[in-house]
Amino acid sequence: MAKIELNNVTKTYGAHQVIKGIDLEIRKGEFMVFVGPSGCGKSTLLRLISGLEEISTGDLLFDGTRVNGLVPSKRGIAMVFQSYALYPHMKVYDNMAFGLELAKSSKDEISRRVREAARLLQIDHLLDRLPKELSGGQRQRVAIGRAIVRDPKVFLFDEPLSNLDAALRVQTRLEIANLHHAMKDVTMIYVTHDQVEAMTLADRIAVLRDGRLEQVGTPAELYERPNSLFVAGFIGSPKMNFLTGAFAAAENCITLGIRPEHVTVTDPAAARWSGEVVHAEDLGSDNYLFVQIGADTPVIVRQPGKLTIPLGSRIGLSPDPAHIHRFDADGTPVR
Amino acid sequence: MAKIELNNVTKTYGAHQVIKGIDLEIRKGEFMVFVGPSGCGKSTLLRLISGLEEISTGDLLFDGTRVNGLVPSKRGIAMVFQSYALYPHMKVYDNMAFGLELAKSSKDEISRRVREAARLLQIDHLLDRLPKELSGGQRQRVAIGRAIVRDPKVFLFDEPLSNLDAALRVQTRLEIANLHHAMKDVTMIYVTHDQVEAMTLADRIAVLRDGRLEQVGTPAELYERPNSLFVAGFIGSPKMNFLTGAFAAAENCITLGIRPEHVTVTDPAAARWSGEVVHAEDLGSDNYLFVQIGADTPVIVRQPGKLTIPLGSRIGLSPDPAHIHRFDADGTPVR
Amino acid sequence: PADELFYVSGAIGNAIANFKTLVQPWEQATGHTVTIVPMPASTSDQFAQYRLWLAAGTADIDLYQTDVIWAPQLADHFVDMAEPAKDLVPQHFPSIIESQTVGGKLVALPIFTDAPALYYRKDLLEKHGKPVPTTWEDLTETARAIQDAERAAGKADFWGFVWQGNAYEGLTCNALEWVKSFGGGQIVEPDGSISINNAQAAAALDLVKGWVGSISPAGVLAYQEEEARGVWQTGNAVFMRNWPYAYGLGNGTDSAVQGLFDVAPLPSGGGHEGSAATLGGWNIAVSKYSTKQDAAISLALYLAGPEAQKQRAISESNLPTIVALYDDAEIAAAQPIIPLWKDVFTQAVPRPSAPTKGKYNEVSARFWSAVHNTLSGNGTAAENLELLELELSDIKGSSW
Amino acid sequence: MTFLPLRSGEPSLLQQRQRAAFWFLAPMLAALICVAAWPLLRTIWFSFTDTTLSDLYGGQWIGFDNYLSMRTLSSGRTVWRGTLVDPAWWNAVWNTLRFALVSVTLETVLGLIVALVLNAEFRGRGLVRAAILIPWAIPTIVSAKIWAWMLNDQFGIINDMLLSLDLIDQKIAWTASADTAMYAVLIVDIWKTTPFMALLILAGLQMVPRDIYEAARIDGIHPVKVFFRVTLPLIRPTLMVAVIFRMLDSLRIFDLVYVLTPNSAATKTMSVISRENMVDFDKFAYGAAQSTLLFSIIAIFVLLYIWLGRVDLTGDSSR
Amino acid sequence: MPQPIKTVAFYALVAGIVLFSVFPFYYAIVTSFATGTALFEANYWPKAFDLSNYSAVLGGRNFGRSILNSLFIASTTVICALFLAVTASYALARVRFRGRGLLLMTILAVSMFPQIAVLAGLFEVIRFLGIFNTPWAMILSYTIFTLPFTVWVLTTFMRDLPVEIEEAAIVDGATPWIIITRVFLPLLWPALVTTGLLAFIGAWNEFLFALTFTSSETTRTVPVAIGLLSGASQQEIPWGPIMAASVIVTVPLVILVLIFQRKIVAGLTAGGVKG
Ligand SMILES: Nc1ncnc2c1ncn2[C@@H]1O[C@H](COP(=O)(O)OP(=O)(O)OP(=O)(O)O)[C@@H](O)[C@H]1O
Ligand SMILES: Nc1ncnc2c1ncn2[C@@H]1O[C@H](COP(=O)(O)OP(=O)(O)OP(=O)(O)O)[C@@H](O)[C@H]1O
Ligand SMILES: [Mg+2]
Ligand SMILES: [Mg+2]
Repeated sequence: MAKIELNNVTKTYGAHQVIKGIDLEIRKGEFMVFVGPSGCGKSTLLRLISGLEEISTGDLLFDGTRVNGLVPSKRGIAMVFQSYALYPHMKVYDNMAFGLELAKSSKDEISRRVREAARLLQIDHLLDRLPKELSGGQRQRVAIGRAIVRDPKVFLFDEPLSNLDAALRVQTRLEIANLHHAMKDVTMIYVTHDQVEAMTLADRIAVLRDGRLEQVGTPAELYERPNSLFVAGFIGSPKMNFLTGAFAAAENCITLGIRPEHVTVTDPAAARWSGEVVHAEDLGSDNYLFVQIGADTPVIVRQPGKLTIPLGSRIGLSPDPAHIHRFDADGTPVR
Repeated sequence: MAKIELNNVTKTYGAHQVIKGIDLEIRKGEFMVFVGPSGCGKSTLLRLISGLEEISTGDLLFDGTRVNGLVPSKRGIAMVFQSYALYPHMKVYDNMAFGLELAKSSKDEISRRVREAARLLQIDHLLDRLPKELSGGQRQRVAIGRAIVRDPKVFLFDEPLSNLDAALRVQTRLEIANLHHAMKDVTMIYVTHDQVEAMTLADRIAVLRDGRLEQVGTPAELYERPNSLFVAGFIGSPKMNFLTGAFAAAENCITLGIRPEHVTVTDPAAARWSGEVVHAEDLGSDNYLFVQIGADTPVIVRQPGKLTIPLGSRIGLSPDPAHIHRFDADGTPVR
Repeated sequence: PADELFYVSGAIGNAIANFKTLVQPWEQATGHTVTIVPMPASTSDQFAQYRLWLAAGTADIDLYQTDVIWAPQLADHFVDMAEPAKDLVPQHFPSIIESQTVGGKLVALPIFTDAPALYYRKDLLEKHGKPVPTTWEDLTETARAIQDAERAAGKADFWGFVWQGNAYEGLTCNALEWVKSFGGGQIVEPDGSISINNAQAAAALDLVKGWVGSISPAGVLAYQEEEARGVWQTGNAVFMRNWPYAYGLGNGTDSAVQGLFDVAPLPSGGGHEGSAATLGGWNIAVSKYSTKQDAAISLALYLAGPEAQKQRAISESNLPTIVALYDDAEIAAAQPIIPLWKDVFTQAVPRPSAPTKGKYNEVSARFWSAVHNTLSGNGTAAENLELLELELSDIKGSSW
Repeated sequence: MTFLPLRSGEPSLLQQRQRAAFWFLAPMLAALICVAAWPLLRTIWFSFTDTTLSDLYGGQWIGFDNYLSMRTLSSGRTVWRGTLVDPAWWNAVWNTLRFALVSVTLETVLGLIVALVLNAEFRGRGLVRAAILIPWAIPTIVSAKIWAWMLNDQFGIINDMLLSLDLIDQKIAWTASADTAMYAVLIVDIWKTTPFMALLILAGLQMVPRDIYEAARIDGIHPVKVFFRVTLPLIRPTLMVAVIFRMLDSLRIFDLVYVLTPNSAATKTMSVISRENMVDFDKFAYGAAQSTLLFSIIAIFVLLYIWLGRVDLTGDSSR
Repeated sequence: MPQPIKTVAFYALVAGIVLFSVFPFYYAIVTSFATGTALFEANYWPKAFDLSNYSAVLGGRNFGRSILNSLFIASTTVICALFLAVTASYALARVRFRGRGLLLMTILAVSMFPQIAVLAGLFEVIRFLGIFNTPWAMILSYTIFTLPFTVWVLTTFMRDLPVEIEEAAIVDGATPWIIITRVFLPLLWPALVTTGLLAFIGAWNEFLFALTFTSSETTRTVPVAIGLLSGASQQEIPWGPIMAASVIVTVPLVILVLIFQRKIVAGLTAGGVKG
């Protein structure tokens, strides 16, 4: 169960409107990811859905029933907090088992589920520690563990993986994906700032900007057909290159966007643009070349494999015409 | 100034040895990144260098002088804490200004530096807020800001960007890199779990594993010539593929490693390995194909561009022979 | 040289305010000045305080106003007044002087005195045709009869007799009156012998025990003066045993018994002739540690003398200790109750503080405990008195 | 206390902090030694002498006689003397312990309830907080007298209320009867000191991190369970300290009994009897011995409590 | 339970608590307006607003002076106690050294003697220091009961503050003194206000020391001044004036509570650290 609808929801802190009217439908069993710049209201929105904050105006519906006033525990949700919110006086085991005890699960059942989750998150050797004896990543895993043992109808995750190392992150991400696949009915709402997480986990992504919804769609939609300059710039890492002025005018638009992976390095003579390599970043698997072609900022080009082009050399750049994004003065795409 | 040497440093919590003898020299002006799995002791090591924890045994030298007992404030350091550690009762401005005030800087000077840092981190509109009125990412930026206004000889960063969104992350990363370039003498020690940060920022990376140093070297060294199976698996995202059994035996080793970007998709007939595509992840810029070729886990292959291969199809995989890593039974590379 | 004296005294009524006027003639005559250090009215607070100051040999205070029972206990710290006051002493009630004399040493000079009386409702006695009782047995009868009649008439909270039954010094006073007026002695006789364990004393207590819950509320065992007055002054009792202060207050305009009562000496009982009224009152003593003893002695003599006592009687209704003042016309005019009390005084009995010396408080505590136990039903009077005798001889040891 | 030995050169962080700690503790210790050490030691010394208040400096050392001494009479009978065989003392000990146990228990429970109420957000909370503190703010002497008046059997308002509510059919002599005297003292003490408990606990409640309550709300944990499993453990240190100080106070209870039921054997406590001996009965040394015993009894109770309640004195296990 | 019933039950509880706490005080107020025989009647409402008791108290000798004395003594006591206790509790709560438990017990032991038992010795000390009959006698002697209490309470609260915040301050170059004053104090408001209020009231209401260590009317404190109220005779208890005086001395405390209780707020440490 659990289709979630938000109708013109707003939230105001004091004089400060943080959520500025959001309409969104999250389908039953969907994996919805919220992304957006820091401070745009992702956590707040999550807290509104959880019932921890009261909605200032607008309606929140779970399966068609208005739940604005319903207490969190009656909404059938589990939540991972950005600040972890672990019980400081309880051992890791008890932190995870606490919510289950209520549900009158048997001791064995509780122990089984806690240990399973702990194994999954590689914290089984920490079950006897207090939160303050844990590293940052370990605390975060305890917080995740606490949510997943409870097996609810709606999962709310607020940046659950931000303190984990790459390997663990991939692994936990896969576990969350598996969880989602295994429990088809469970709706998941997930806040992240990690592109990979967003792209790989989401059924749909909602991009927030300053308390408003900017675009909602599948990862591919957002990536390929961003609805605005903002979304284009926000989705994808490294960021899409934006060119204005003459570069854009040549394509009949105000801003021209091209992703780093859609630019190929060619011979300066044959290329549409050319410039000097001013900076390079070597990620091992890829290289990012920063090429100054006369625009405001260098164009970033992704170059697979080893860096072969020395800094300072002049190179030519050819954008892939199929992947050029064109935007109006007001940031809307020209199609 | 500030060359930092650690000689056989250990740290024990109760009966529990967390840092198990580390020898490391961090050069003056160097950008050193600590990576390692969650709980391996990165934060602890950073805290030992800062002087917040006492070293159990071993020596810590700053510029050749033993500083084991020196108080943190005399070490000329600034630190960003993994848990932010903001002063909850102080406005953002005061949080950032506190260290300067203690150092008796002039009011104007303080205001100038705080505002500059705030602008840099895009928190200038938040200077009047209390930490509890900030989003997670905003808090993190305040914590960073507090460190950088102080302009010390050694910067210690503990996962400073983990709660930031992609755009801000890239930007702050660049700012930190710039800071590093601008202040050639400032030594920076940076803990992260983000591959990109580690690879792009570091002069050298130190890989920790369970309280021990696994390998220290430049990003390229670690990426290309990992000293152990562990490092090979840890550096790079997605992770290097490891194959054992017959696959490895063919290369005269116990474990064969090949990174996802060094495998190309070919016709099954002509390929060295072949298998079924069991899962795919579309990141927009790339695709990760998970191909089951009969090993314990699927082989991950990075495919630039749009996904063109449907799930379930059989494909051939050709590893780039130049990039095959071979390891012994004990995890050491065979060269 | 002009000395500045410090005189410590419990703050009662306007005494402190009037003190300036009171000592003015003396100040003018001698050129000395005196500053009063007021103390809380609670006598036990005062006593503790004075003890500590005196034990520490404080020179800050020159004169102490002392309760009638303290003299023997603090005797060591005070100057002997026998010689300086040899002219003044004969004018006082001898019993009061005696109470302040310890081993031949006159510890303090009396400045005013106090004694309880029986308050009765004229109107009710008249209404029910009863005389003022002169024996405790009569009182019991009369109280019961009137109480029953009044309750039947609808005053459910009406009681026969209220007194002070709380376990405190006041109970020692009450009980001493019963015992003494029953011919049971005065606990410890002036020669130091312990006399309390006798049949008359037991008979007295047995009679009183019969009052509790019948003619006196059960709560009387927690009453001090004010509680008793409360019941009385709201018109809810026929008889009350109390000190003179209740007279003026009972005649206040808002009092339910205004003009309806009178006082008489306390009754006697057990066939014994002669009633008893426990002697209260205050005295002035000069500290041995005072550096201005001459001036202090002079002040003490003045305050204990007729002039000051008369003024006190007039302005504060304090009962004089000088016999002649009871016949003083000015006093009688200003404070009509003072002559009323003259009768009471002829029956006054001192508490055994002089013979028991420093152990008086303990003796008194044992006594009131024994009485309180008896009245609240813990053991019979005879048992408790026998036990008390044992305890007292323990305390006494070889001598007081 | 021992600080780690200082090594040569610059002091380390720990050493610097220990040095600071020393200077922070020094003034407090100096103040305490100044006001407390001499009086305490002096009283203990007095308890081994035959000092009286009339002659503070002339006491002779008599060893343990004030506590216990044995004398053989000429008849051959041995008698024991001293506080330790004084039935009045043991009666007082028993009264005090009973009183302390009941009052501290009830005050803790009531204090918790009141603190929880005050911790909730509602309009007029400030006023209610001030109102709650009124009983504590009235001087004990005065409040004891107010209650004595209210508990008066004849014109007391309590009996009046109970009568008009038909809860009793006869006026109760609260403070007079040995059966109810202890209740009377308890009622007043609870009324008076519950605010102390409540306020301290309230401060403890306010220091509990808020976000974990959110986690508990999400988990749907019943408020009662949250209270016992989350709130209570987190305020335990505060509660323990509050209880220790209440225990200390209730074991030394004096004013209230002194004013309300000064000489009733049913309520006479250790402090009252010790004062009685020191001041009223001129057995200063004997009273000092009783004070010293009282001190030891309190010390034993506090130690027991700290041990049984596993009060974390050093805080090492919580950091 | 449905929400409205819960709300009603809650407010009923609040009302019950307030009633129980305030009724005796209310009764004191009622009594303070009564005189004469009216005192001996159980009245639920004031019969008349007769202010004569108040004028008797306030017009009496030095009552105002006593209030000022008490204010001075209680505030100074609290300030000194808080100052000593805050620094000491920092040392006890946050610095590791051996013997902390023992030290805490020793501090506690100071409060274990009955007041009367230390009176004689303390009197000697006071006279030795030459502060008899000055406010300092009270201020000094009150540390006997305020200091152990404040030290203990503040120590427990100080322990609960997040370590990370202190560490951040250390890195920022803060000395322990700065950490206490600039970082911890603001976070300890609930504890400070609470202990401060409790200690203030304790000092404000203390009777025995105040009585013993003063010997002139101008140095006396409020409880002694109330003790000095008396009827026209030894036996009469001046109920009306005592009640009026109690009301007068309780009101400043209530105002004090109203002012300071705002500082007893939750969530002071919120937002500082995560975990
Ligand atoms: N106070 C403590 N008491 C006991 N163990 C501790 C304490 N602090 C940390 N540890 C343990 O020491 C190990 C190293 O912790 P540390 O915080 O250095 O890890 P980390 O590498 O920073 O991990 P992360 O990436 O998750 O932050 C962890 O296993 C942790 O549980
Ligand atoms: N209690 C509060 N009072 C006032 N403003 C607040 C409060 N909590 C949050 N805000 C503001 O609301 C905005 C949205 O906050 P929110 O925590 O939802 O951001 P977010 O999208 O989760 O950011 P991040 O990615 O950094 O966690 C921010 O600008 C924040 O400063
Ligand atoms: Mg957030
Ligand atoms: Mg860490």
